[in-house]
Amino acid sequence: MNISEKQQELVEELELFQDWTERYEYVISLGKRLPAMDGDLQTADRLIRGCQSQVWLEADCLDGKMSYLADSDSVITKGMIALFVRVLNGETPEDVIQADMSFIDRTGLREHLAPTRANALTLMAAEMKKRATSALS
Amino acid sequence: MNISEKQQELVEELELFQDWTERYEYVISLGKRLPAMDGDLQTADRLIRGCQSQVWLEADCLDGKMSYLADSDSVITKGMIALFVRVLNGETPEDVIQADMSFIDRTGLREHLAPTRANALTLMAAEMKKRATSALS
Amino acid sequence: MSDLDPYALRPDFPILSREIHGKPLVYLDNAATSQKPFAVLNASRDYYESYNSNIHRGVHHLAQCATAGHEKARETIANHLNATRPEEVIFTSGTTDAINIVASSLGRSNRLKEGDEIIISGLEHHSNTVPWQMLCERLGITLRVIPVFDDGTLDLVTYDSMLSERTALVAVSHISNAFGTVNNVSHICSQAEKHGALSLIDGAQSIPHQKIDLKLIGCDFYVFSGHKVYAPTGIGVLFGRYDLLCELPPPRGGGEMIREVTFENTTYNDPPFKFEAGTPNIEGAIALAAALDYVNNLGIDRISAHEHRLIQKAAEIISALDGVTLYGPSDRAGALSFGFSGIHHYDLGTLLDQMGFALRTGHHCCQPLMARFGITGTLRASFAAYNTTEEVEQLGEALEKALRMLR
Amino acid sequence: MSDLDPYALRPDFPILSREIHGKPLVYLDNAATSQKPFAVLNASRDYYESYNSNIHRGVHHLAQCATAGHEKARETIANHLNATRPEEVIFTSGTTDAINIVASSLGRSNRLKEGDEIIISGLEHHSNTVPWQMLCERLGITLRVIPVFDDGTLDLVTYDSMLSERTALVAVSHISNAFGTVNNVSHICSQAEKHGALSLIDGAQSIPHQKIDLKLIGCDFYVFSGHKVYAPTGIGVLFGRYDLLCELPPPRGGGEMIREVTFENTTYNDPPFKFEAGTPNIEGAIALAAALDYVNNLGIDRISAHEHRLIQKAAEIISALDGVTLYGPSDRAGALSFGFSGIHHYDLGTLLDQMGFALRTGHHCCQPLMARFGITGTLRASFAAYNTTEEVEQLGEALEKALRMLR
Ligand SMILES: Cc1ncc(COP(=O)(O)O)c(C=O)c1O
Ligand SMILES: Cc1ncc(COP(=O)(O)O)c(C=O)c1O
Repeated sequence: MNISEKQQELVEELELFQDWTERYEYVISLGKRLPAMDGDLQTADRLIRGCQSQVWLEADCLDGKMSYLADSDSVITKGMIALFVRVLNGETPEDVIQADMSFIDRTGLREHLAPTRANALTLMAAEMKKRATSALS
Repeated sequence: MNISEKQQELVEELELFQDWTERYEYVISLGKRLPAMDGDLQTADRLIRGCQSQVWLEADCLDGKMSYLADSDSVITKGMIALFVRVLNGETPEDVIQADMSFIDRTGLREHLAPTRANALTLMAAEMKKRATSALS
Repeated sequence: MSDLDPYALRPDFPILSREIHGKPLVYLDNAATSQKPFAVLNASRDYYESYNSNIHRGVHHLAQCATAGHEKARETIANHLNATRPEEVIFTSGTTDAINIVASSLGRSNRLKEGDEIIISGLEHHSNTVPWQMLCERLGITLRVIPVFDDGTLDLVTYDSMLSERTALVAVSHISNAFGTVNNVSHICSQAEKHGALSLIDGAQSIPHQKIDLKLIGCDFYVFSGHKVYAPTGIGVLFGRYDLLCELPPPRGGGEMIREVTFENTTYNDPPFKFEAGTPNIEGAIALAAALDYVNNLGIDRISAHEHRLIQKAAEIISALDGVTLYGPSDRAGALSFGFSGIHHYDLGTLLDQMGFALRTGHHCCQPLMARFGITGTLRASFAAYNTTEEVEQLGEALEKALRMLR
Repeated sequence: MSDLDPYALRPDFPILSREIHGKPLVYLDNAATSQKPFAVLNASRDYYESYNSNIHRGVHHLAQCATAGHEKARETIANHLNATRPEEVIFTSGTTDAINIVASSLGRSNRLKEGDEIIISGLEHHSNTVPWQMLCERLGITLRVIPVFDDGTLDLVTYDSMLSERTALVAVSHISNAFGTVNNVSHICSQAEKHGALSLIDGAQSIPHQKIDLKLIGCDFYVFSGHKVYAPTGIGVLFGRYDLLCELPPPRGGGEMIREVTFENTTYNDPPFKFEAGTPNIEGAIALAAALDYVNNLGIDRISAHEHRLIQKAAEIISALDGVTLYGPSDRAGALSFGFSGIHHYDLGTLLDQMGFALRTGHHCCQPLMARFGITGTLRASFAAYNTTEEVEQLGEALEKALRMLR
């Protein structure tokens, strides 16, 4: 599956949920399942400061494929990051840089997303692309 | 006539006017008739600063009777001062000090008097009494 | 004294019938800002529909009505606070503005000199912290901080020992917005006075919840925001002792605050005008007076008692939840702060929002206090006259549901 | 462009149907403050009835709506002014507040040093005079004043020669509130820039009467009050060039304006928040945006043209009266100032008030300008979109009657 196919899959998965409770429970479960980042890695240079929650992002490029590791002190934020990680992990830096990350708008999540969270996601996507750019140079 | 008789006379005079135009015209005419104070006398120590207009007050005590001289750059203010001068001139300092100067409330003027003017009148009355007190000591 | 019936007064607040995400709004963010009753909204509206005009110096009727309304509002507020005279009430745009006015005026006075000390407490809002930090930095003055005990109360024994002839000012909140701690301000002020120091009480959180008697508090300055006591945003009050106001230099220049201006030399007006440069928030002043009238009609003591019942009930329900920590002492007022181990307050707040609850999460503009307790923030429920026991019970249920989802 | 029909918009302003002393109100005191249309009153009301909440950092729905409304207002204002970005718009409580913020921030920056000069003009309002006097006194800086010609215009040749590398700032009004003089602000700003000086334009009287394009004016700061442009009291704007706002130190401390607070060290937020300490006037910002929307719906150019016709007509009628002096140049905007020999403006204003006319009398917070012309004050008629030619004619008749009474 390429990036946009993975995005479409996620959109369809999330559309299955009718009410906000289930949708949030799903995001929370994604957050819980995303492996915790090693405490040592939670350093200032890996920190993306959100409004109220903190996000740490670590990226690597192995054999020309991006590999992201992320964590957050907020499990809901972490769940949403998990969506991004799932979509971008294993893709080439070029594909990551060109990816349209607005698929979140097509999930049922948007309407329940506080602007502060939405903002954090935008920052997150930008940061993930930045890491892909660094991997190229 | 004593002070309160003079006040009563003024109240009755002013009550004759039915509309504000006539009442103001009367006050203005009083203002015009009150003799202008000598320019030399318009000094800072004789100045009572009103909100927008200026009032100069000079007082003397001759043979135990108060004699006031007053002027203003506003003819309406001067007309109102004229009412006070008429009431207090020729009275003993003791009578001036004890005079109830709220008779203005009983004239039809009050309702047409801006609070700033009313305030100026209150200041004026206080100042006239102060001069009477000085005359005693 | 009959109990306050919140159901009887809820219809006064149009916003309370709103729905959020399809659920009835449960507004428990009153420490951030209160909702407004019709009495206040109508006072604002009536001002603009009947007598709006710029005040002072105006010879025409509307200017006189607006001036009278504005000065009447000052009187209402002075009476509400038991100030000595209306001229002690200065209109500001809020608590923060009021504190900055004092800081700026003191900074220009000859009351402060290098080596002096300003004392604040570890409970303070950033608004009662940063202006003093900035002033201290500019003037080479030291900022000292009254320590906070683990129960969220102030260590007043240490405070007493911190005071000396170097102390120029003590600035402390009456009630902590973060933890609901009620400080012993009359002690704090009288001790300050003994050492010749000035005192400023940040009343942002006490004005809505308690009877304020400035004579009993004994402070030199008392500040609050209208928007936290049922009045609009953009209006606040700085009370200052009259002789101090006469002595202190004006912090800002402009219209109204002057007596006479020439390019060579300008003389200033008397208080309160000396401290009110420019066209004031006339509407806001009038609406604030209407808000205090509203409070007094309900009865501030009845409001206090009602809120006390709510907060006690909330503490009882929430303390029974798994993994909870409640912050602050048990006799808190206005606000209840809490957290759950392993759960981010932001996540809880997000889920509660989905259920129609408005609570504040985070550091509540008290980062040093959060650092003191080793936390990044709390969840805070804060109360007003219109909140009900039912809402508190619903909050308990909503928290249980949200915790189930997050665990 | 069709002519503005004031009769069509008068019903938007509830106060205009009022009677004063039994006569219909003729409101010609718009330079002091404007009246408010329903569109503005409803925006305020709607805010409190639907989405009032404290802004920023709030996780709940109302806080998000209020934040969005507040920031949307900032955008509307930035667009109206043709600013480069919304972050250049700082909310203040008014023009005076905005000027004091700039003065205070500059005073704490390293942009000013002893021996520097600040230039203002002889036309300035006390609000654009006193803050600079106070700053000059504190910092040992010299205040210089652009002279005013007999026709009430500025002597810009002298201005050009006053500029030097010592000039730190030029602060001039766009339109004089006392005389209606329209200053050549783009010349003033570009000359200042050539000498490396900052420029501040006091737009209190231009925002209601003219299209404002900050790119054309070329100033570093532009300030105005909401209440003079159909918005409520207690809200104003400081526009500042973004890079300057980044560079300058924050003038006041409190919530919102910080990034991180510890007792040892505090870091500040980015503009605009760095300059907005404390809870802002959220309602005011939203209502101000509604007022600018209202103005733009009418069309600012149509308003300008309409007001120009009124002021020309008024000048024509009044100049025909016996013993009159008209102040200011013939192409004035917004306000018409005049006086009659041997007659006190206060007396005229008083009699006009009895006839239902609201005009301002006195020094209009421009005492140095009055001194320059050897007068204690003037009578000032000032205009808004809702004034009519009929009102101007009635003013002429009322003046004749009042003059007859006084002479
Ligand atoms: C030219 C000018 N500058 C400044 C001001 C002061 O505005 P505000 O009183 O709203 O702060 C005014 C208002 O009278 C004005 O006309
Ligand atoms: C204790 C305390 N002080 C100061 C403030 C600041 O008030 P404002 O933002 O209205 O200026 C607040 C409001 O959050 C507060 O709770």
